[in-house]
Amino acid sequence: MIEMKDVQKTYHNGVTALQGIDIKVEQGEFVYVVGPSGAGKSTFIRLMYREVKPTNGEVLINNHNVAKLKEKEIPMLRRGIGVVYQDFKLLPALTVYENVSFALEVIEDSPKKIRRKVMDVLDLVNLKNKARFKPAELSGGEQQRVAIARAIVNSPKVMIADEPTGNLDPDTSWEIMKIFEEVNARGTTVIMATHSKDIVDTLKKRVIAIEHGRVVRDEQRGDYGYES
Amino acid sequence: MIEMKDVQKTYHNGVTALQGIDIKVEQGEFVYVVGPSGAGKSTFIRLMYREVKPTNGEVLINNHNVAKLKEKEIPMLRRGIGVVYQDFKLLPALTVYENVSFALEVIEDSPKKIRRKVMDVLDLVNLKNKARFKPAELSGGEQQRVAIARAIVNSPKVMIADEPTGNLDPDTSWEIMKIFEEVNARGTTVIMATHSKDIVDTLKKRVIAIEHGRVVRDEQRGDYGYES
Amino acid sequence: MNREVTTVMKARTLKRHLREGSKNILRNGWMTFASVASVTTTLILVGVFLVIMLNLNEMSEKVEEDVQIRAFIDIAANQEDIDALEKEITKLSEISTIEYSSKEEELENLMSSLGADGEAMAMVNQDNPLNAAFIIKTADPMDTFDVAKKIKSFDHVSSVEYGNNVIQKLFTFNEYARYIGIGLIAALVLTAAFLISNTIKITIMARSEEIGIMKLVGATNGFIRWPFFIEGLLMGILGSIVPIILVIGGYYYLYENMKDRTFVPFFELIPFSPFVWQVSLILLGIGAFIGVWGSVMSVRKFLKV
Amino acid sequence: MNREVTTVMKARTLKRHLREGSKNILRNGWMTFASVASVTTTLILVGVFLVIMLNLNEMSEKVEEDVQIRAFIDIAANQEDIDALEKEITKLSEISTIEYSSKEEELENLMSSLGADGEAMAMVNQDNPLNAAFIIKTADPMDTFDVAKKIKSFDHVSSVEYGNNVIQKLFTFNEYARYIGIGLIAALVLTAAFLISNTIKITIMARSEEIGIMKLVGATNGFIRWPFFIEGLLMGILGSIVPIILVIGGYYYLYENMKDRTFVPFFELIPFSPFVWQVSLILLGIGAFIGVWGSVMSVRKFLKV
Ligand SMILES: Nc1ncnc2c1ncn2[C@@H]1O[C@H](COP(=O)(O)OP(=O)(O)OP(=O)(O)O)[C@@H](O)[C@H]1O
Ligand SMILES: Nc1ncnc2c1ncn2[C@@H]1O[C@H](COP(=O)(O)OP(=O)(O)OP(=O)(O)O)[C@@H](O)[C@H]1O
Ligand SMILES: [Mg+2]
Ligand SMILES: [Mg+2]
Repeated sequence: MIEMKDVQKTYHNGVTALQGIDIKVEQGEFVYVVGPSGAGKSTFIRLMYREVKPTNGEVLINNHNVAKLKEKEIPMLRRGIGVVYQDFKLLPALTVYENVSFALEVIEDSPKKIRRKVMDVLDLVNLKNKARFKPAELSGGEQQRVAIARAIVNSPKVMIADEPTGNLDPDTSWEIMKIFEEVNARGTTVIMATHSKDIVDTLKKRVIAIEHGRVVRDEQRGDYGYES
Repeated sequence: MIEMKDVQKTYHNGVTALQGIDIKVEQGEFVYVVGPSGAGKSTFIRLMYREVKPTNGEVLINNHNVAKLKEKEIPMLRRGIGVVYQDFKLLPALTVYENVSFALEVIEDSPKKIRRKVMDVLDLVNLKNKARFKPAELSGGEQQRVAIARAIVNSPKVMIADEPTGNLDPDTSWEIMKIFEEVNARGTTVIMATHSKDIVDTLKKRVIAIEHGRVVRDEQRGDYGYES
Repeated sequence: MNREVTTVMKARTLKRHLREGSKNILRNGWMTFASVASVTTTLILVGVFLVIMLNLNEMSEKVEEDVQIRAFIDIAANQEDIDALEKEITKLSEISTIEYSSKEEELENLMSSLGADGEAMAMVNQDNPLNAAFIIKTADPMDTFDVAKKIKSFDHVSSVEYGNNVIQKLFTFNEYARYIGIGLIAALVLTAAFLISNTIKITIMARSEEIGIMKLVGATNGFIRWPFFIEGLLMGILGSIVPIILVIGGYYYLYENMKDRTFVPFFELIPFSPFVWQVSLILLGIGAFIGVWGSVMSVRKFLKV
Repeated sequence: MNREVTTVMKARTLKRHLREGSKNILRNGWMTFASVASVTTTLILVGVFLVIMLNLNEMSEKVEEDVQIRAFIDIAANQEDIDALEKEITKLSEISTIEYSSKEEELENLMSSLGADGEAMAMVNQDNPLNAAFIIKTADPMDTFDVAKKIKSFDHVSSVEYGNNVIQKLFTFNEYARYIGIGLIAALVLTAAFLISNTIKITIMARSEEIGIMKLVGATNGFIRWPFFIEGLLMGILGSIVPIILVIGGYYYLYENMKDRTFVPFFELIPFSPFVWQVSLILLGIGAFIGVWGSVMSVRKFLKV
């Protein structure tokens, strides 16, 4: 389903963030991506929805080479992937509600459906009462939950989350993980970059460890693996 | 040294983020601020360097009422407080080096001293080799470390950190905590909002727990206290 | 998953774009205000200029229409010769009117135009030394010189005159002034276009990050562009309201105050209606067009994310 | 800790501001470019206008200077009367020159100004019906009417004339045109000022978050404002380069091409130097001033964080 063949990514400033990446993730898997700060986790994730293009090698989604997608096909790719960005990437001028509904307006859902889906998902992340607030009026953890809501609202086939619990307290983090597991149970592939040893070691899943831009470990039901 | 007397903060949108806050922090203390997402930790912290003004009550720094500072006195207050913002607040147009040196240029340090201090502190957070990069070219964790470097570069009397390890792996987090302890050992008051149960429970310090805008616990050598 | 996005828009999506476009006007309050203010200022300038230039043009055309050719007929010419000459002149395609003026009429004319000198000369009336003449007007005053030259070569024409020196100077002067005027208007409209779209470009630049986020969330270029299109249109229209009001009000005031005081003969304003409506329409058109053009062009740059 | 920040700046800090201000020009590449482009366009417009208006003004002044009063002397007046009249006229403070013109000179004058008609009248020379006259010029052409009226009331003045009808019309026309011109220039400069500062304001608005961050890190308002001041100054200067080059080059071309072709007598350009240098200086001044003013004013708004 998602496959990388000998992928290398060198940014325009000459930093090689990834190299020699060969990985395959099947539909419905749940994968943790772990590794130290600056290892290349976010870059690894960005390749999948083509925020960045690989410098070398191939990234295949459903056997389509992502790098070769035509300009017009990219929106379609991205609509199939829900992403929680490490820096949230909320639209500052829009309210919480509008931020989440944007993902549905893009696929031209009916206003009625949009309303129901958005309220449901805001309820799920416990932000129903902040629907009319702007991102700047939210706490860090609240913003992160809006980003999560937007990522799952249109029931994507793939869900990618970059450090989705970095600004959340442990209790809330577990609630979010419960949501991710439910989403995964419905058949969605979940790929999650995280620094949370607690989560990785408790909810055992496949673990891909990246260090200095290379995959150094790839275990089913692995653990976080770094000593604290 | 830092004192809040019956402080209440209601944002312009009507959300009361804090109320009835009575707290005193002595010079040289190390304080964790914990609590669930949206509890009011960041607001509590923002009051100290006057990013926000209290709606009611008094915030005293060295017995000066922060709310009553004249416009011209505010820069002086802020220069004495190093802050790691939850959302980093790096200047996007400046390089890593320039972002850190900015805090020293503001106090009109000599160029030589600036250079030495900045390189030292970048070395400390392990970013010497990224000194010429722009924030957008850094990973989340690297940006966070730049924010930390800027906060400590001018050896402030008080250091405030809002979730400073949220985007860091456990190893790096511990390195940062070591730095904080050193800073604290040199007499700097450290106030740190965090969600890291690991850190709070391991490096035992004073813990202030905030829930729904109220201080619900204030213990010396407390622990994180929330079940995970 | 890799299908292309269909390009046919659902009605509800168009509605969404209209709503978003209008909302953006409010959301980006300060920026919008600054953009609209730019449009307003520029269009006021264009409006004032248009009114002045069009009026000056009208006036100078009127002055020029007064320019007539006076072809003096040889004293030796008999009635037959005169008739033949008239026919010949009438054949010239540039001619609009031709009129015969006898010796006596000519003298009277000269005397009245001379004022004091003329009165003094009244005594020489009996000795009238002047010739009869044809007074000719051309359809296009610009042809005056050519026609005069042609007529001069005809038989029985002793000499040809067209206006006196000053009028002639004024004529050339007017011609230049008009070219300059047209040039200025064109330059002004182009500058306005550039300035407005430049302002809008900057406001959109400030939102380039937002556009990037929209693309990441799966929005097509068209989806992103539409609200900007609406926003640009609205900004252009909003920006042209004040200039239009000023032009209408100002011209009304001016016109009402000037129409009775024709202290200078050719200083007469173009009638209020439909002139102001036409100018208003031009301003609205420039505003709307440039608003749309400025924003759509600027968005394009950021769609290549 | 609560001392006020001292306001005396260290030399190295000024150096730092100069460096930062210049760097910002590059850092905000696109925005700067857009701002500078706005300044450039606006100043080109102002420059072209200035040159045209100043020239037209000069020309119309020249035309007016040609306006002279002709006071015809009573035929009955003897030499003594004439001398007395001359003294009386000379006493008027508005007068700049006075000249006597005999009957014969007057006739010659009339004949040459009449062209063909004049020749025809050569035969009536012996019967010269005209009066002798004083030809008077006023220091300020605007005084012509007043002076003429006064002279008319003097003894032995049979009648007074000042220019013929068309010149008189032109006169009034020029006066209006000049007011309009001055009004337009003023409006244009103000508009330019507004547009430029507006553009700069938007670019700074886009950086309001940065300004907020700087304040949080402990920067004083002055510290933040300085680089913006330098940046505004540089943008203003950069923006005036192209307009200045265009004005100098364009005027040089025009002047060189026009100076030999004086096909219209009063259509004569103001000499190249020092005129263009003055205009260039004005443009540079407007650019620099507005650049600084625009950015400093805009920053102010965001310093209240
Ligand atoms: N847009 C960019 N341009 C240039 N270099 C970049 C860019 N993004 C990341 N890098 C560099 O690539 C490397 C890997 O970055 P990446 O964001 O993938 O790390 P990460 O594993 O996500 O780290 P973290 O845990 O801190 O988020 C880093 O060294 C970083 O400096
Ligand atoms: N600028 C603001 N304007 C309006 N409301 C705000 C603003 N900042 C925060 N709030 C509200 O105040 C409450 C407390 O926010 P605060 O940022 O202090 O929480 P927090 O404890 O830091 O949470 P987190 O752990 O998620 O960062 C939240 O409900 C939030 O919605
Ligand atoms: Mg990352
Ligand atoms: Mg917070």
